Amino acid sequence: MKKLINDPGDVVSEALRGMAAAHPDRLRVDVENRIVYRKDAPRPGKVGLISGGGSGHEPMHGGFVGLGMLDAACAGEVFTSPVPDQMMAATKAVDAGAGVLHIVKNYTGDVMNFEMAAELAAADAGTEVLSVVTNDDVAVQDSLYTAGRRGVGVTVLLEKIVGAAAEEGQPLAQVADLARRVNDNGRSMGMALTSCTVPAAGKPTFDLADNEMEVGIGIHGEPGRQRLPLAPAREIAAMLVDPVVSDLPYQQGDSVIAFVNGMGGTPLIELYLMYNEVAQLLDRAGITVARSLVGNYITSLEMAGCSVTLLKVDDDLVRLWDAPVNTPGLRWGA
Amino acid sequence: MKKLINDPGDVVSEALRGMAAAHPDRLRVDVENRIVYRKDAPRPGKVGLISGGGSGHEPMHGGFVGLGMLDAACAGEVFTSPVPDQMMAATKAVDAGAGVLHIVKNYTGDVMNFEMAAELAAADAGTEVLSVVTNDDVAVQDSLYTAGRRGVGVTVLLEKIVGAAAEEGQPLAQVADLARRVNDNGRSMGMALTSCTVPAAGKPTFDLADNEMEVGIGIHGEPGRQRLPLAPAREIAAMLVDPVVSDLPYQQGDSVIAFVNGMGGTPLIELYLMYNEVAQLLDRAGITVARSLVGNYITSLEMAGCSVTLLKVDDDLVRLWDAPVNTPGLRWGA
Amino acid sequence: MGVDSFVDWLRDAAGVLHENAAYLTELDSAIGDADHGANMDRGFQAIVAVLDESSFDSADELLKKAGMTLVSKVGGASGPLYGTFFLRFGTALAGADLSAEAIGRALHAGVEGVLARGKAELGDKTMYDAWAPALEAYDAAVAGGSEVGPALTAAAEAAAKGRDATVPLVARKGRASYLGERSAGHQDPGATSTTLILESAARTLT
Amino acid sequence: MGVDSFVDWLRDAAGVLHENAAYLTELDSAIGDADHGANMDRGFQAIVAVLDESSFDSADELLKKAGMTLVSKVGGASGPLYGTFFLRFGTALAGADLSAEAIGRALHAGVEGVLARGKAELGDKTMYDAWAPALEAYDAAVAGGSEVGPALTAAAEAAAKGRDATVPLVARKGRASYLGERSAGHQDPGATSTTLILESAARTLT
Ligand SMILES: Nc1ncnc2c1ncn2[C@@H]1O[C@H](COP(=O)(O)OP(=O)(O)O)[C@@H](O)[C@H]1O
Ligand SMILES: Nc1ncnc2c1ncn2[C@@H]1O[C@H](COP(=O)(O)OP(=O)(O)O)[C@@H](O)[C@H]1O
Ligand SMILES: [Mg+2]
Ligand SMILES: [Mg+2]
Ligand SMILES: [Mg+2]
Ligand SMILES: [Mg+2]
Repeated sequence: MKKLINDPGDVVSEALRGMAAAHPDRLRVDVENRIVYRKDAPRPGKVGLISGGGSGHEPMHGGFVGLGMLDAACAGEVFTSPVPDQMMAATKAVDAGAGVLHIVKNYTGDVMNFEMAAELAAADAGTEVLSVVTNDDVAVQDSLYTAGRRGVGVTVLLEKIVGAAAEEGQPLAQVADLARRVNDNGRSMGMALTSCTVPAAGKPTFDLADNEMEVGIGIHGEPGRQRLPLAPAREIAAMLVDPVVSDLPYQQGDSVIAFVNGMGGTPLIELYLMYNEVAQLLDRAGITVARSLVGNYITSLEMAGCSVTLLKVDDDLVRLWDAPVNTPGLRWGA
Repeated sequence: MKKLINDPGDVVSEALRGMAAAHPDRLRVDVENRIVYRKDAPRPGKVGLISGGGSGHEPMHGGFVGLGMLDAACAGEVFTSPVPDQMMAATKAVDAGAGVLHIVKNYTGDVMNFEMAAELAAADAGTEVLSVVTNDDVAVQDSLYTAGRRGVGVTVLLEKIVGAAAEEGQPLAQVADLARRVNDNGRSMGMALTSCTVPAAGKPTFDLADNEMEVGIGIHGEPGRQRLPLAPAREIAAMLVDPVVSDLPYQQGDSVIAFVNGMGGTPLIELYLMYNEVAQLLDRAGITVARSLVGNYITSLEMAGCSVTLLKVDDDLVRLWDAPVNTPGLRWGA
Repeated sequence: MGVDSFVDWLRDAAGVLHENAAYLTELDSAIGDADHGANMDRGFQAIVAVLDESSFDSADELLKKAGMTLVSKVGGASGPLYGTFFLRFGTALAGADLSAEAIGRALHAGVEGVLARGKAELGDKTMYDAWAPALEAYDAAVAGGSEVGPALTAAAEAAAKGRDATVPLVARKGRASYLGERSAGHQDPGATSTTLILESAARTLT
Repeated sequence: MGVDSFVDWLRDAAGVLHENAAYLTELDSAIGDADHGANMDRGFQAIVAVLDESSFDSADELLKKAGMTLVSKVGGASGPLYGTFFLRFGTALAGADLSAEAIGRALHAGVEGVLARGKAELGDKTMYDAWAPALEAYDAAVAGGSEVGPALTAAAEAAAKGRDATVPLVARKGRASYLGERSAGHQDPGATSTTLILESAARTLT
């Protein structure tokens, strides 16, 4: 296992210490409880936004804490959802009387832990907590025969857009509605060229031959839906864009935020190359790219690969997307 | 070779097309000549800042084009410096009468090509061109027996700081002096856990066993000064920080910008973990971190590894560092 | 059998899960995210730390504390599921004697907690595929007059069969369900850890 | 010998460099950045494209154009170095006959261009370590009465020896110098391409 780490058991807390040291101006990090707070949280009158999940997806979620995005993020072990205690502590800390929204990616563990936290928080302090679950991954059939679709790339876009709404003082119910609207209008699909290695496991989660790739992967190093022969970027782009477009479906004349995300081990030059392919496919389908995002935002440790996320937007969503944000992972207008 | 590419010969131009598509608001890309321009260049009265180099280091340099940083960046083939024609074209295009500064990393090829371009540009259009060469890599002895130290991480910090000075209207000579001052006060050292693969070569530049690392590498997939057994992050941090600190030397009471850079294939969680180690070492040495930067900024394709750069700063440099910047790769205050 | 037997169980289970951590993670690599071994190990080591520091007057207090510890320390799917199991198992034992029948009722309460949280059905390729036959075997053994020890041995044997029977199944719950047909041919990690915990119970709760 | 011979040379060299691109890149992987083969191939293919489109009245025009093409298309260290070589080689041939002596003077002018740009010294483990003995051998052959062809053959043989002699050297110029002592034991890519180009000249400039 080749990683810049010390003891595999210390990866998460040491990385959090590094975040704290690197961003003292914007973040306050409770290393013991593994919670990253916006430095000036709680913000009077503002709905508190909390997310969290396993570590290994950096910058998500801790890197999205700050003005115009999250108030707190709970970090679990690598690929393991955080525990209710963290979510409760974060919920209490960011509640300024306007209630708290939990942004949860749809994984059994995340959902169950956040559910327990919401139950406990409601019983305990009387904090009003709403939850929204993201489930945008079209690689998974949403049916009785699965745990439902995974929450992937849309989570990033949602945290930004909903963060802007909370920042401008929208009330909890409205913020939660917006979050659901964003989730409903977003779809994603990912692929991997290589596996990642969970530090505590010490070896790659799966083996891929030099001429193979996994299509329909999630963000936890889990194998995908299909193992296919390696293909040129142009074909890979189609394998990701086509199922996304036809699922919602996105139609001619639609406006979208187009997001090409790296899984952690793929360099930016390849992501821009992929974006070139994606933009051409959307152009041919008559779909307008209102805004774009290209980079490593929701990763799977050092996995090589990428995902494509589309979010159908109207003027209101674009306005919220463009609103100032100041987090370690996303920043503009501030 | 596992990459998200089509034909290896098209990687650079297709990635540039992707950049153009992703950042139409800020960039204008001459794909034919492989030049990334700030959309509103030339800026009347402003010194034009140009850099360039081989591709494969993204976001450097094209990702650093925009308000408060570069006016243009010339992209060469992967790891191959661009050619004088590109630099001349860029020089002419960004010259608004205040002259142009070439920011060149110290590699034989880069230096020779930029030299030819400066000669030709001066002869041709009468544009006043000054050059500054970055050479901050302490892994290389600066002596008659080498091509001199390589330009690495300091280049990023320099482009930001000098970009701010140019943006506020400082004249060419002063901007060039500032650039030399930044270079003189910066030092870097890098290491790799894995090799990268040049697309046209199709296989890794060097082989490393599972229990080995290269220390003292550059950013072109070249092997380093030493091959050593894999070590914990704590020891690696010391191997990078100690030679950097003792070279300038940085002393107790000094204020620095501390920059932990990923080589492209190392995920952010590890970079933050490394930053934690680096911050502790600096703290113990009595060196104050005025500002920090953690992420993939000057990369070597998909190489796993990192580099540490320190830049000694005074209030003036910190002010210029904090000034607004709006590029795809670095953005704040705008 | 008193509170000490349950302490023994938890310590023994912690040891077994620690030894099998790499194995459980390997199973989870094939159809999940390669953390089940680390998760179980972290949780049960935390229980051991609690046992080292505190003493418990009653089995129900002990087991509730174990459940809360799992909920607080594990995360993922297994944390709330095993946490809820031990919480409800302990709660059901409050004020009860530790007869085979009472323990059977508590096991049922625990597994109902697993179902309430996870909503799994038989054949979904989850830990429930080990719990369900284990409960049945336990009940049958007690109905046939067995004491706790032999009943738990029967339960553990049935759990092992249930665990083995997860191999050909296509997962319909949890992370493995994302794999669709590709999940067939692999043994469920959670059913494996459940079996280890029940085998440990059979060794210690006598 | 006229302009056609030089066209033949450039085409032949382009073919040889194309065939050896992977080899040159492999040499550059060991002590450089794995692009020398791609660089030379790209540059000479660009020359071939020029030759396919234009015709040239004189060798000097042809060679200057070749030099400019390399400067414009290659980049890296080898672009300016080989570009300057051909530019100065062509310039020196302007108005000259194509005698062995004139070609010798032009070769010297070209290599002086390489030195002016790269400031290499003998033994620095660069292409100059092939050029220098090649010039010497060429001069000696011409002094001994050889025609262009045999003199170039002698030059190519000397270049090959110079190339081989780079193996044990510690690099002091270019990218390989970063490796310090680790650069010893590897053949210099640029000295290798220089030798290929001179061997091609010996085959075609007769
Ligand atoms: N809905 C569910 N009901 C019961 N058990 C489940 C459910 N979802 C997952 N499991 C069990 O959890 C195990 C995985 O646990 P673990 O790897 O620790 O968590 P995660 O899947 O969050 O990484 C699976 O092998 C399965 O037995
Ligand atoms: N200063 C120099 N003088 C002469 N030749 C040099 C010099 N620096 C490098 N070279 C030659 O250039 C070759 C490398 O060329 P190439 O790989 O194309 O460029 P780069 O080093 O920029 O990647 C070396 O093998 C060496 O022969
Ligand atoms: Mg997990
Ligand atoms: Mg090169
Ligand atoms: Mg798991
Ligand atoms: Mg090279």
